[in-house]
Amino acid sequence: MGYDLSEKNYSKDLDLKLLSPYGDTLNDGKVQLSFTLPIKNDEKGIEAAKLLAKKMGLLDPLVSESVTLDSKFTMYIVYGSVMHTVDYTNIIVETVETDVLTKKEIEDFIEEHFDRNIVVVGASTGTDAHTVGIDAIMNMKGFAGHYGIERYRNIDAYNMGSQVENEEFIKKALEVNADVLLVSQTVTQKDVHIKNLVNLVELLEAENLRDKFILIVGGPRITHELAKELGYDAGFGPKKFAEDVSSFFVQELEKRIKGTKV
Amino acid sequence: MGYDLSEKNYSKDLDLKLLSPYGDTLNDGKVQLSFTLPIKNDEKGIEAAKLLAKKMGLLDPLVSESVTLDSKFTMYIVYGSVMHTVDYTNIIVETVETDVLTKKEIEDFIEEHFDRNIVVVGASTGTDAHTVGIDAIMNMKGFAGHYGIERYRNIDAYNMGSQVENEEFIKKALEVNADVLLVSQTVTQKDVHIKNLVNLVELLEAENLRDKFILIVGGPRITHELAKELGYDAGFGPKKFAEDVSSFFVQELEKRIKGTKV
Amino acid sequence: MSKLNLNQKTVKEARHYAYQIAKDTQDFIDKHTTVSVERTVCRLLGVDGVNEFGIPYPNILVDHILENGDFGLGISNYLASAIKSLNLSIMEIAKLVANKELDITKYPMLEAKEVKEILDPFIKESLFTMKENKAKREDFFDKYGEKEGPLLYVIVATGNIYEDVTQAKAAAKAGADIVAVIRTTGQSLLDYVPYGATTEGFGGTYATQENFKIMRKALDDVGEELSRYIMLVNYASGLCMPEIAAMGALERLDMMLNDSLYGILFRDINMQRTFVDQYFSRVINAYSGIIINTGEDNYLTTSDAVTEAHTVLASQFINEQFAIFAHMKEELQGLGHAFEISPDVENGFLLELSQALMAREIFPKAPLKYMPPTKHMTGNIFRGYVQNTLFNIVTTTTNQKIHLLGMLTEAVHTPFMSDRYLAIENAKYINNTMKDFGDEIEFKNGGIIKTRATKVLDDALNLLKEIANIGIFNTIERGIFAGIKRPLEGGKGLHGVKQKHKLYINPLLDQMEKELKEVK
Amino acid sequence: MSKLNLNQKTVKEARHYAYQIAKDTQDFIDKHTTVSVERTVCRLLGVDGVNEFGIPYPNILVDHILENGDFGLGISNYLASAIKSLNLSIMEIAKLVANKELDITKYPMLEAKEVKEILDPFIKESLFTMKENKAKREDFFDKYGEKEGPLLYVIVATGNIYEDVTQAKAAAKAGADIVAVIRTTGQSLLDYVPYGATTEGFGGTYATQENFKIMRKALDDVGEELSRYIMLVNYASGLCMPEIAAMGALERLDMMLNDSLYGILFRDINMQRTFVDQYFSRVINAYSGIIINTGEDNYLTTSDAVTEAHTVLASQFINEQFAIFAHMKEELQGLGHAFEISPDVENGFLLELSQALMAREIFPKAPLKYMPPTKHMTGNIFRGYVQNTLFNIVTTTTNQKIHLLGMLTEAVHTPFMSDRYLAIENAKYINNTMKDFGDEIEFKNGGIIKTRATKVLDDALNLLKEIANIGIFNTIERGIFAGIKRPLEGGKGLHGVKQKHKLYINPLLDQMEKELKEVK
Ligand code: B12
Ligand code: B12
Ligand SMILES: Cc1ncc(COP(=O)(O)O)c(C=O)c1O
Ligand SMILES: Cc1ncc(COP(=O)(O)O)c(C=O)c1O
Repeated sequence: MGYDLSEKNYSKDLDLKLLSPYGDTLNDGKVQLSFTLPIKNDEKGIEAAKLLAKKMGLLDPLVSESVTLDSKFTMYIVYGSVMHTVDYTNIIVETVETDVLTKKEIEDFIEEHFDRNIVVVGASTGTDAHTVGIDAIMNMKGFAGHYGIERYRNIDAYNMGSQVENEEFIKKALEVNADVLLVSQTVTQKDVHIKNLVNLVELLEAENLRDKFILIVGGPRITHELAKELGYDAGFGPKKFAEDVSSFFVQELEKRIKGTKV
Repeated sequence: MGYDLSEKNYSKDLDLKLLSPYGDTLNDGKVQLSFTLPIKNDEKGIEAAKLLAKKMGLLDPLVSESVTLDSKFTMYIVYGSVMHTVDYTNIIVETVETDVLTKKEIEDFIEEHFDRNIVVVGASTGTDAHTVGIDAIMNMKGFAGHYGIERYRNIDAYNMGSQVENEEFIKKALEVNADVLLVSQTVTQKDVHIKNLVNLVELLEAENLRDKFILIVGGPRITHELAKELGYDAGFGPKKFAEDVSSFFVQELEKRIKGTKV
Repeated sequence: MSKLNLNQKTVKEARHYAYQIAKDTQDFIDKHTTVSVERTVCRLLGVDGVNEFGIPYPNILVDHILENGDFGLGISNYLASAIKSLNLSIMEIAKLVANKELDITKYPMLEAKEVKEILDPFIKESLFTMKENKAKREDFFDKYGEKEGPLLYVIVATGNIYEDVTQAKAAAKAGADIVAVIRTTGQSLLDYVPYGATTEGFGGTYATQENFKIMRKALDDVGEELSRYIMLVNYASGLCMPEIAAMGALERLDMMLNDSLYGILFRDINMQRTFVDQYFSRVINAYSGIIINTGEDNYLTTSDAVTEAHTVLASQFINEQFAIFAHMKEELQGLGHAFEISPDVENGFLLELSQALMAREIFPKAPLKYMPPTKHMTGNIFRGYVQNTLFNIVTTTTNQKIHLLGMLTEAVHTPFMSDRYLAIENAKYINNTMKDFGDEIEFKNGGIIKTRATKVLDDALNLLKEIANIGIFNTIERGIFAGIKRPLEGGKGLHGVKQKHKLYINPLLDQMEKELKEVK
Repeated sequence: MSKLNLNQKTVKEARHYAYQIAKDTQDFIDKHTTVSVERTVCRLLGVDGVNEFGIPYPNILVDHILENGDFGLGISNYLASAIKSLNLSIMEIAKLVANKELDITKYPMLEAKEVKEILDPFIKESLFTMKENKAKREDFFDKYGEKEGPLLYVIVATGNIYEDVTQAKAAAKAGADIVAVIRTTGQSLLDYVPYGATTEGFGGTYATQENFKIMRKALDDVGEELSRYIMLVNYASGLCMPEIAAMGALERLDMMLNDSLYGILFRDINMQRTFVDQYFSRVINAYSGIIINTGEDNYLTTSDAVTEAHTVLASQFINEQFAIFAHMKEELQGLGHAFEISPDVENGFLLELSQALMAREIFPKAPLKYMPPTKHMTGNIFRGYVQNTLFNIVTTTTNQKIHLLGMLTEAVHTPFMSDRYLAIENAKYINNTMKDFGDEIEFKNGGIIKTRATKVLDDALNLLKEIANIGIFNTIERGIFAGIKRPLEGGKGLHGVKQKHKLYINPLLDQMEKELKEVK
C-alpha cells in the first residue's frame, strides 16, 4: 500500500538542489490542493480527483473532503506528498538591487546629488480605475504608515489619478519636465495591463522619449522581472511603499547623471 | 506572455475523456494549491514556488500570497490552470452494490428471510481508542439522526468498545455465535490500521474461521476498495450509517445462506 | 428598541439637511433632460433592437433629434407627431430614421395633451408589463414565502451569460437568495446599451436585455425547483442608467445598483448627467417595485474606513432623500455600507458592529445592502475567509437585509464556483449558529460601541450641514466624498445633458409620477 | 460583576457535594500507594537512567520490592536502610539490584524518623531543584512581563523531538505562548517512562526527561530572542502520571495535562490506580508551580455537547476539589472545557458562549483551559477554519486563559507547520479585532444565554448530588461520564496498587505536603 512515509526512507536533510515542500518533516513533500470537477459527488468522482492529483505528482493523495456544489459539480480538498523537487540553487530572479533608504536618507541623497527637486508624475493608466495603489505611493498621507512621495521635501509629485490615457500621461510628463514616471496597473484580466503597458513604451519610443524618463510600473500583480521584460526600468509589487520606489529612482537617476554628465 | 486563457482556445465543451478542473468556465483547469518550502520569503522563493507549481502541471501559476512562517520557512498560496486531464469514462471503482434500505425495511427483510435474530459483534480494535465511529453505527441512540444497530428489532448487537485485541474480538465472536463482525479503525498514522486489519484476517484464516463471518471494516479513511484489498467483505467510510452497513450484511447473509442451503 | 441610544434629534436634523441638499439638486434635475433619459422614453414606447451596424435604435432616434431638432423639447413630442403624421409604428419610424429616409424633426410640434393621447397606448403597454412583473414577483413571494433574516447575495462574473447561468443555478441551490450579474468593466462608460446574448466580457458580463431575459428564466426555473424566489440584480448605473432601469423593469429584475453619486466619483461621469439620470431611473425602479442598491460602500475602498465612516452615513441620508423625491418607498431603498476597517485595527470589529447597527437603527425599514471586506482582502485566502466570517457575524447580529457575500479570493480573481459555494456555506453557518445573538446582547453605556455610533452620527451631521451650505456640486468639486474631486463641467457624458425647453414634455414620466403619488 | 446572574447558592452547593466526593476518594487514596508513586520517589531521590536492556532503574527497584519485599511499606524505608547499611550511593544500590547482586529487602526496617534523616539530603536536593525552577519561571515572567488575555497554546507532534523543536520555534515566533509536545499514542499505557532523546513516534513524541530538556532549552532560547517566556507542556497522565510530573518539575515544564478521571475513562486505566497517582502528581505540580490541565473537554468528543455539558461542569467541580486536597492553588488549576457543539445546532454559538462564560464565572481565578472544536471538524478545511474562528471569538469574549488553538486540518493529520501558523494568525486576529468585546456586551434577561447557563449549572448540581450519594467509584462503573463504564477492578494497572502498611512511610511526600501547608 505504501501509505507510510517512514518506510519511504526519503532523506531528512535539506538539499537545496532537491527542494521539496515541508509539512512537518523535511522533504515530506506535503501539499494541499483544492479544485472542482464537473462531475457528481460519488466514489467515482473521488477516484477521478485522486487520479488528477497523481498526475500532478502526488503520491498517495488523500481526498479529505468532497463537497457537492451542484448535482454535477464537486469540489475536492486533497492532501498528499508531491514527488517533484526544485533546484533552488539554480534560480536567478531579477530584483531591484539598489539599497532601500529611509525618507530622510532619500531627501538627503537628493540634496547631496542634485541641485534641484526631482519631478515625478504618476497615474493609474488605460481603463484602470483603481487609484488606491498609486495613491499609496504618492499621497501626502501615504499608506500603512509610509508617507507618500508628495511629502518628500525635494520631490515634486503630480498624481493624475485613474483612467489616464497614455497620450495624456506623456503630455503631462513633458509639460512638467518629469524625471520619473510611475504607472499603476491593477486590472490584469485578459492581460489588459500588458497591452496597456506595452503601448506606453511604444508611444514613448515612437517619439524618442523613452530615455528621457525613468519608467516604473507597480501594482498587485507586477514583478520587477515582468517590468523589465516589458521595457520598464523597474517594477514594484504588493507591500512596496514610497521608500522602495524612491530609493530606486534617486539612485538610478544619480547613476544616469553621472553617466551622461561626467 | 500567455496569461490570457481566452487566447488559449481551449475547448469549452465537456469531454469526460479529458476531464479537467472547473473554476468558472469549462476546462479552464483552475486549481488552488498551498504548501510550505524551507526557504526564506523573497522573490527567489516565489520563483521556487512557481517552478514547483509548473512541475505539477500548472500553466502560469500565480503566487497569490507568500507567508513567512519562520526565517527559513515560507508558505505559498498558488492559483493556476493545470494542464493534466483525467479519463473519467475509464474509471472503475468497486463500491458496495446492495440497495440501501430503511431500518424498517431491514427489519422486515430479516423477518422474511431468517427465522432468528442476526448477531453482530463490533469493536474498535488494536490500539485504537476511538469509539465514536463504532458507537455511531451500533449504539441505541445512533448518530446524526440515524439509529444504531442495537435498536434494530431483530439484531443482537455486541459493542466491545475500544482497544480490543484481535484475539479477544474473535473469542467474543465465537462465544456469541456472530454472523457479522464490525471493525472500526480511526488512527491511520504509519499505516497502523493496515497492519492491524491484516492481522485480524490472518488470525481468522489461521483458524479457518474467515468464512464463518461477514467481515466489515469502517472508519474515516476506509474505502470499500481498500477493505476488499485487505480481504474484508466490505468497507464503509465517512457519512455512512447503520442503515448502510446493515443493508449490506443482511442481503449478503441472505445470499450466502441461499448459496449454501439451496 | 434602540440599542445604541442614538440621539433622535441629531438624526432628524441630519435628515433635514439631506432634504435641503436633495431639494436644491432636484430643482436642477427638474430643469434638465439627458440623452439617456430620452432613449429610455424610446425604449418604453417600444423601440428596441439595433441596426446593421449594431447601433441601438433608441440611440439613433435620440442622436437624430440632437442633430436636427431641439433636444430641450424631449423626444416624445417628435415621436407623437411623426406617428400622427405618418401612421406608422414606432419601430417603422425608427428604422426609417436609421436609414436616413426620415427626419422626424420636420413634423409640427403638438399640444402636450395630444402628445399624451397619441403615446398613451404605448405607455400603457410598458407600464402594464412593469406592473405585471411587480405583481408576478409579489405572487412568487406569496407562494414561496419571504425569508427571515439576511438575504444571501452573490455575484456571477464569467463574461459569458451561459456560464453565468451555470454558476447562478449552483449558487441558488447552495442557498443564495440573490444573484447579481456583474457587468463587464467598460460598460458603464458606453453611451449605449449593447444588444443580444453575449459570451465575452472583462471581469463581468454585458448588461443586455437578452442577457437579463436568459438569467431571469434560469433563476425562475431553479427557483421553482427549490420553492424559493431567486432575485436578480444588475446595474442601473453609468451612462445608460435609466435605460437599464427600464430594461430591468421589463425583464423583472428585482434589484438595481443605482446611486446618485457613484458614477460621478468612481467612473468620472459628469455630475449633472448623473443627477438627472438617477432621478428618472429611480422613478422607474420605484414604479416597478425594484429595490435599489446604493454605492456608499465604495467610499471606504478608497478612503480610510475608520476616519471616513461618517461620509458613508451622510451619503446614505442624501441617497434617501433623492429616493424620496423619486417617490420610492423605504422598503425599496437598499442603502449601501461596508465592512472595510483594516483587520489590524484594535477593536475594529466593535467599530464595524457599531456602524452597522447604527445604519440599521437610522434606516429601520430600508433593506440595507451590506458589503463585505474587499480592500483589506489579500492573497491569503485563509485569512480572508476569517475576515468574511466576521463580516457575516456583524450582518447577522445587526440584521442587515441584503447580505453581499465576501469571497475568499477577492484579491485574486472574480469568483470561482467553489469560492461562491464556500461564501454561502460560511454565511449559512453563521446565520444559523448565531441566529438570535443580536437579540440577546446589549451594549455597555459609554462603551466603545455606543460612543462610536454617536461620533459617526455627529460627524455626519456636521458634514451634511456643510454640504447643505455649499451645495452638492461644490461638495463634489472639493473632493469631500472618497477624497475624489470632480469638476462640474468635467467627466464623461456632459454633452448629453440639456436644459428643458419650457414646452418639454415626457408623458411617460408624468404618468409614472402620477401613479406613484396616488399610491402614497 | 456576573453577567449570567448565576445562582451563587447553587454554585456553593455544587462545590459542597464535590468536596464530599473528593473527600471520600481522598480517604481511599490516603490508604494506598502504587508502583508509579514509589518509582517517583526513587526518581526524586536521584535514581535515573536505564540498564542495558533499557529498563529504567526506578522500575527495577520497585519491581524488586514488589517481588521480594512488602510493597505496602513503601520504598523509602528499604532504600534508607540499604543506604545506611551499605554506605553506597542510591545509584550504586540501584545498579546492584539491577544486576541481582543486591537484595535491599533484606535490611532491617528503620524508624520513620531515621528514614527521614537518611533520605533528607536527597529529598532536599530534588526539592531545591524544583523550587529553583519555580523561581526561574517567576523571574522570567518578571523580566518579560505577563501577557494579558488568552495565552495561545499549540501542539507539536512530529514524533521526532528535533523536528518538534523546529516547529515549536516557528510557532513561538508566530505568536504562540505555550507549546505542548503531544505524546506518542501508546505511551500512556506503558508502565515505565522511556529514556533519552527520541526521533520516532506515532502521532506524537515520547515523553522522556531528555526530550523535556531539549525542548526546554529550545524554548528558552527562542524566548530570549523574542523577550517572552514560552511555556512548555507535557502529560502527567497515564500509568506513569506522578513520574512524569516529577520529570517535568525537574526540567521546568510549566503545565501538565493531569486529570483525576481521564485515564480511567479514555485509556481504561484502573480507577484505584488513577486516583492514587493523580494525588501524588498534583502535590508535585503544586509544589513546583506547574499548572495542571484537566481533561473534561474529552467528554464532549464522545458524548453530545448539548445534552452532556453539565457532566463537564460536574467534573470540573470534582477536579477542583481533588486539586485542593493536593494543596494546589486556584491559579494552578487549568480546568478543561471545550467548544464541541455541532455547527448545525441553531444558536449553537450562544450555547457555547454561555457555557464558556459560566465556567469563567464559577472558577474566577483558575486559568481555564479551553479546547477548540475537534469532533465536528471535517476534511473541509475552509469550514473548519470558520469553526476555529468562532471558538476564538468565544475564547476572547469570555476571557479564557489557556487558549488551545484549533487546527483547520484537525480531521486530516497532526498539524503541519503552516496549519499551526494559520491557527495562530486566526487567534491573534480575533484577539485584536475583538479585544474589548466581552467587556462591552451584556446579556438579555431570560434570554438563551442566561437560561442555558442556569440550566447547565442546575443539572451539574443534580449530578453531583447523585455522585456524592453513590460515590465516585460507583459513578464510573455506571458510565455517567462520557457514557463510558469502567469496573472498579478492571482496566490497566490495578496490579500496581497496594494498600499501605500502617508503617508505610514517604518522607518526600510528607515534606512537600508540609511545605505546601505552610505556604497556605
Ligand atoms: C478598491 C477596489 C476597487 C474600487 C477602486 C476604488 C479606487 N478609488 O481605487 C472600485 C470599487 C471602483 C473597483 C472597481 C473595479 N474592480 Co476592483 N478592486 C478593488 C480592491 C477591493 C482593492 C484594491 C486596492 O485598493 N488595494 C489596496 C492597494 C493599496 O493595494 P495595491 O493596489 O496592490 O497597491 C500596492 C502595491 O501594488 C503597490 N503599487 C500599486 N501601484 C503602484 C504603482 C507604483 C509606481 C509603485 C511603485 C507601486 C504600486 O503599492 C501599493 C502599496 O503597497 C481589489 C481586491 C483586492 N483586495 O485586492 C479589487 C480588484 C482589483 N478589482 C477587480 C475588478 C475586476 C474590478 C472591476 C473590473 C469590477 C467590475 N467588473 O466592475 C472594476 C474595475 C473598474 C476599472 N475599469 O478599473 C479585480 C481585478 C481582477 C484582476 N486581477 O484583473 C479585483 C482583484 C477584485 C476581484 N477579485 O474581482 N475596484
Ligand atoms: C474524538 C477524537 C478523539 C477522542 C476519542 C474519544 C472516543 N471515545 O472515541 C480522544 C481524545 C480520546 C482521541 C485520542 C487520540 N486521537 Co483522536 N480524534 C478524535 C476526533 C476529534 C474525532 C473522531 C470522531 O469521533 N469522529 C466522529 C465519528 C462519528 O466519525 P468516524 O469515526 O469517522 O465514524 C463515521 C464513519 O467513519 C463510519 N465508521 C466508523 N467506524 C466504523 C465501523 C464500521 C463497521 C462502519 C460500518 C462504519 C464506521 O461511521 C461513522 C458515522 O458516519 C478526530 C478528528 C476528527 N475531527 O476527525 C481525532 C483523530 C482521529 N485523532 C487522532 C489522533 C492522532 C489521536 C491520538 C493518537 C492523539 C494522541 N497522540 O494522543 C489519540 C489516539 C489514542 C488511540 N490509541 O487511539 C488523529 C488521527 C490521525 C490519523 N489519521 O491517524 C485525528 C484525525 C486528529 C488529528 N488531526 O491528529 N481522539
Ligand atoms: C452604484 C454602483 N454602480 C455600479 C457599480 C459597478 O461598477 P460599473 O459602473 O463599472 O459597472 C457599483 C460597484 O460597486 C456600484 O456600487
Ligand atoms: C488529561 C489528559 N491526559 C492525557 C491526554 C492525552 O492522551 P494520552 O494519554 O494518550 O497521551 C489527554 C488528551 O487530551 C488529556 O486530556
